[in-house]
Amino acid sequence: MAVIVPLHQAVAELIHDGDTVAMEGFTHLIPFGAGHEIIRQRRRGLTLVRMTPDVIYDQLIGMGCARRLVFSWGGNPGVGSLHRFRDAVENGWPAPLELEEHSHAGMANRYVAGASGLPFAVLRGYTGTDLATQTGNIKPITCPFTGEVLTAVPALRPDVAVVHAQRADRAGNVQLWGIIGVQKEAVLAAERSLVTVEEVVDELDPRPGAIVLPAWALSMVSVLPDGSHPSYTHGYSVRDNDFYLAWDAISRDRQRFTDWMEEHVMR
Amino acid sequence: MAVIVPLHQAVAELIHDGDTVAMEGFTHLIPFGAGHEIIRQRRRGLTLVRMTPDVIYDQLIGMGCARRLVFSWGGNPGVGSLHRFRDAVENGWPAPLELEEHSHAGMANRYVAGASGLPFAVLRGYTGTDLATQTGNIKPITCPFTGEVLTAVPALRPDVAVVHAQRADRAGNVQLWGIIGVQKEAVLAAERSLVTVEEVVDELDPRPGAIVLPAWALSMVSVLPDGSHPSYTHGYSVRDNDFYLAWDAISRDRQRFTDWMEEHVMR
Amino acid sequence: MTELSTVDTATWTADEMMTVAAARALGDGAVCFVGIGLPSTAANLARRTHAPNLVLVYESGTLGAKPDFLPLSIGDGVLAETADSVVSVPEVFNYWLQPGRVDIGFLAAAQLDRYGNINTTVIGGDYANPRVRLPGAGGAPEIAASCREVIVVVRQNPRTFVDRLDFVTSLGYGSGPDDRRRLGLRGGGPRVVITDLGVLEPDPATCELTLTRLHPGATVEQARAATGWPLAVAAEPGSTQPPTAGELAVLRHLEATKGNREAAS
Amino acid sequence: MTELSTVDTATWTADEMMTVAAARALGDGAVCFVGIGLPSTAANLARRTHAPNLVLVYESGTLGAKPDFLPLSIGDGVLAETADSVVSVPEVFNYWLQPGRVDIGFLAAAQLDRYGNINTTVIGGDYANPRVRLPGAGGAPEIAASCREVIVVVRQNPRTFVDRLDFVTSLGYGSGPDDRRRLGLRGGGPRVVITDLGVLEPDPATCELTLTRLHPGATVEQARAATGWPLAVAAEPGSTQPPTAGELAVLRHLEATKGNREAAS
Repeated sequence: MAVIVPLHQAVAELIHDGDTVAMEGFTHLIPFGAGHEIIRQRRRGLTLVRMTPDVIYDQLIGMGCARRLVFSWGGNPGVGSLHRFRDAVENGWPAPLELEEHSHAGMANRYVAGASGLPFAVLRGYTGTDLATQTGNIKPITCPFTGEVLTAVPALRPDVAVVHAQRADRAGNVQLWGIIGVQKEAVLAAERSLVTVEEVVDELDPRPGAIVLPAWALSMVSVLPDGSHPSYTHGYSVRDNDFYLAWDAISRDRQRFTDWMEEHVMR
Repeated sequence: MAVIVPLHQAVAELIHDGDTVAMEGFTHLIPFGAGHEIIRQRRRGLTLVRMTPDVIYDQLIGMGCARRLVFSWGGNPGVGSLHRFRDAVENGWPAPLELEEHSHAGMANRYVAGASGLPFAVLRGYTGTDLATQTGNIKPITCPFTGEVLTAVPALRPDVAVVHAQRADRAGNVQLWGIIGVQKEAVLAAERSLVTVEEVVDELDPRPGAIVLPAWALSMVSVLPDGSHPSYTHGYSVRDNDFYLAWDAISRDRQRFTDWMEEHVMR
Repeated sequence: MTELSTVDTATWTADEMMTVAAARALGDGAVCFVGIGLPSTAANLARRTHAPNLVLVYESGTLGAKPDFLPLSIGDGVLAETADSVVSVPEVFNYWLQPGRVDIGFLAAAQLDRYGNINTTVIGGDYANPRVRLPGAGGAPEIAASCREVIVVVRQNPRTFVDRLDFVTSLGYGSGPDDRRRLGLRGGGPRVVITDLGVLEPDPATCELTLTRLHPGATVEQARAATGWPLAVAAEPGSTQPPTAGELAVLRHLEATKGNREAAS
Repeated sequence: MTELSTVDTATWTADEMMTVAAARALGDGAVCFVGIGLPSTAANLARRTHAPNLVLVYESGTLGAKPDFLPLSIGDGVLAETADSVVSVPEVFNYWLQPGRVDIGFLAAAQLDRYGNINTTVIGGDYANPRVRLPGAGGAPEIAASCREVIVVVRQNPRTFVDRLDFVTSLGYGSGPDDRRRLGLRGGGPRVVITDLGVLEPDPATCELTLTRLHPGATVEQARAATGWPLAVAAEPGSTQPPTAGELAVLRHLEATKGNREAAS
């Protein structure tokens, strides 16, 4: 049953060194604020899971929080490379980063399997590609009825899922709308969960396209207005594209990156 | 791409003798009107698929339309038995009815597999029950990662899915809300589809809880106000529980059933 | 709402006693997978008495429904209108039931054996040519498999409490204490069987259903006579507290306004 | 909207030509799986010129998005606001892409070989220690596998058009005409590769990409020089019609108002 607590407390209690952490949000609702708190609390050795590691994972990787990345597309959307991600993979800075790489369809289905309490998912995916040569987590599976060979991927079961949402009620039920991505699946797949919200309201009046994550399926909720910036929260903020563009230059240089993080995140 | 046509034309063009037909609607939005048109057009040899065959399937079975039933719960909800279903199974009247029987979870996942273009689905289901002894369509499957044994069921791929919905726009996009059941999956699993709607409107303004079936995923839409009666259409009608209660007596006796159908459906 | 002072608390029906006993078995805050009929009545009774935070999940996909009158079917509009969330039927089974997020599942039975296994499929004859064709499995096999615990509510008589099921639709403890683990089932199985005569609970060692409590007026002899196998009886069976005036008032109001939006207070 | 008379139709960039050629490849009413960047621009250009009923599906789960200005990312709010339906990411891949409901998928490439296979993962070194780490697969492997046909849009140069990929991220025709069938892929594979120099299409017999059309000003020699394998050339390559004034006007307006809700007309 969800409890509503301050962010620093939620991160301190839910996320430990060495945990597998999935921070989700498909362009929309990326939990930047929670990610920054993880960086401030100097977590180490995390396995970071995310379909589209973008600037928040670039920051976590560059600040040395991550040991391993499980992902399907690692770029700065519409801009180009994630330089801290590349520096870690290409040059091992600030530490080597182990990769487990999938396709979007594979990752999405791995979350679905996790949310469904199944050990694996089946899809038509990866066929003919080299992706399966780099991980043991992509295997053939034969349909017991037709004999057709498909692809199996194991369930994702993060220790913690972190997402951002529009709002919660006082009981900790969470409501989100707009592009909903894979957040419900990530939360339900995880052992523990943290949802940051723009605000707490008395009543979650129904809204078109909204989904509700019931309080009894969540661990902690923290109020964090603008907690998705520079991503956005539909109905509350717009995507700060200038920041995404600016990140390219900030993140190209190790020192400039470190200075920026000290200035804008650490203090 | 959906075309909007009169019901008699839609049924004549989409549903043929011997077809596998899935009419879905979980208590809510049961497509009674379309079912009656199928009876009036005297379709024969149908394989009827439905999680909860209720009064509409009792009527189709009693009128001799069905050869086979694929289902997970065959009763008159809150009332008791489906007497025409029982008479067919217990006594072969008006014709023997072959059964393929599943659990709700199994049927729901069979539709999901069909909608997903997969030949089978995996679930934790049927374990320790006698259901698997009566059909070859429940088989064990081993997780290629953990070795755990789960259950596989084949995809449902009906020739036609028939559902009822609140409304469509003039392009044939369909909107439904309230209890949404397994209708999207049934429509997407089927080769062809027919949606009856309460009305056609200029604009499908967004509504809380509503889902949209895009016109490009549908075959035909027919306008049929109150087409779910005695089931109901959230926002348009309420469930006619008196009818469900009355059906128990009407359907117990073969002659009374036949007379009732002649009087209320056939003419 | 019926005035408390007008409730006849001296008499109640066996169904009322069963429903009250079932309601009492639901702890506040529990997540409960509710079928229509007695389980829905019991869950709504509990929510209006000792368990205001009971979470009702109906297999129609309504999570956290808070109906202000008793629904007539598992898919009544009032469930969608009052739910925290309405999800698809595949979602309710795959994301909510299957992973073990539901604390308590309710099951009924046409036949029940000493290990709490249940038949709701066919009686007599064989499967293809049964004497009686019952509705079938519905959600029961996976409710029985996946809920943290199961409550079975069923009238006790020799036709129902049988030595051997004609068909196993939903698994209780199989043929003994190790079967659920061996089969990989994650839920705990039947915690309690509530009948019109009393309450049966699985023996901690053997999992055999044992009469542990009698409702007011019922006797061990009655229970034995109503059971198609040699019934195990606890050394000192307890006694169910009779329905309170408050429970009966709420229950009768719920029943009287069933399906009646206008009459709901 | 820019006045037609003010559009300089005498000059255009190679990217404009690519985008216009890609837009023209989209038939009206087609369902198109759209990535951000040039594909999104081309699809929105097509929807505003010859294909008003083009259905845009973005992998963020927006089905039938009708943005009134160019989105900056695949998940911009305007896509959700204007979509016929917003579904979850698992749903867009499982219910919409995987079963083959999408007519046309767009792909880009960091490396492309003669059979239309694509690399967007690593360049140089080996997988664990690459010279250049690219973003990776994203939705591409399943777009390549499942769409009825694929359009690849990529600038033609020897670094990109390589004899042998460093990594196969998304399959074109594998090593020849039978591979897709043998692997059980349901989509048709790359129908056309649109570059800044011209258009390549798979040979009907061998599936090898063949230069079938040149953009205005480009030559076969340029195309050969820009290709890292001995390029097959059609007997008589056609010529792409230059962008029309109308196409350029719409395209430049779209680009000028990208991400700008207020500037959209």
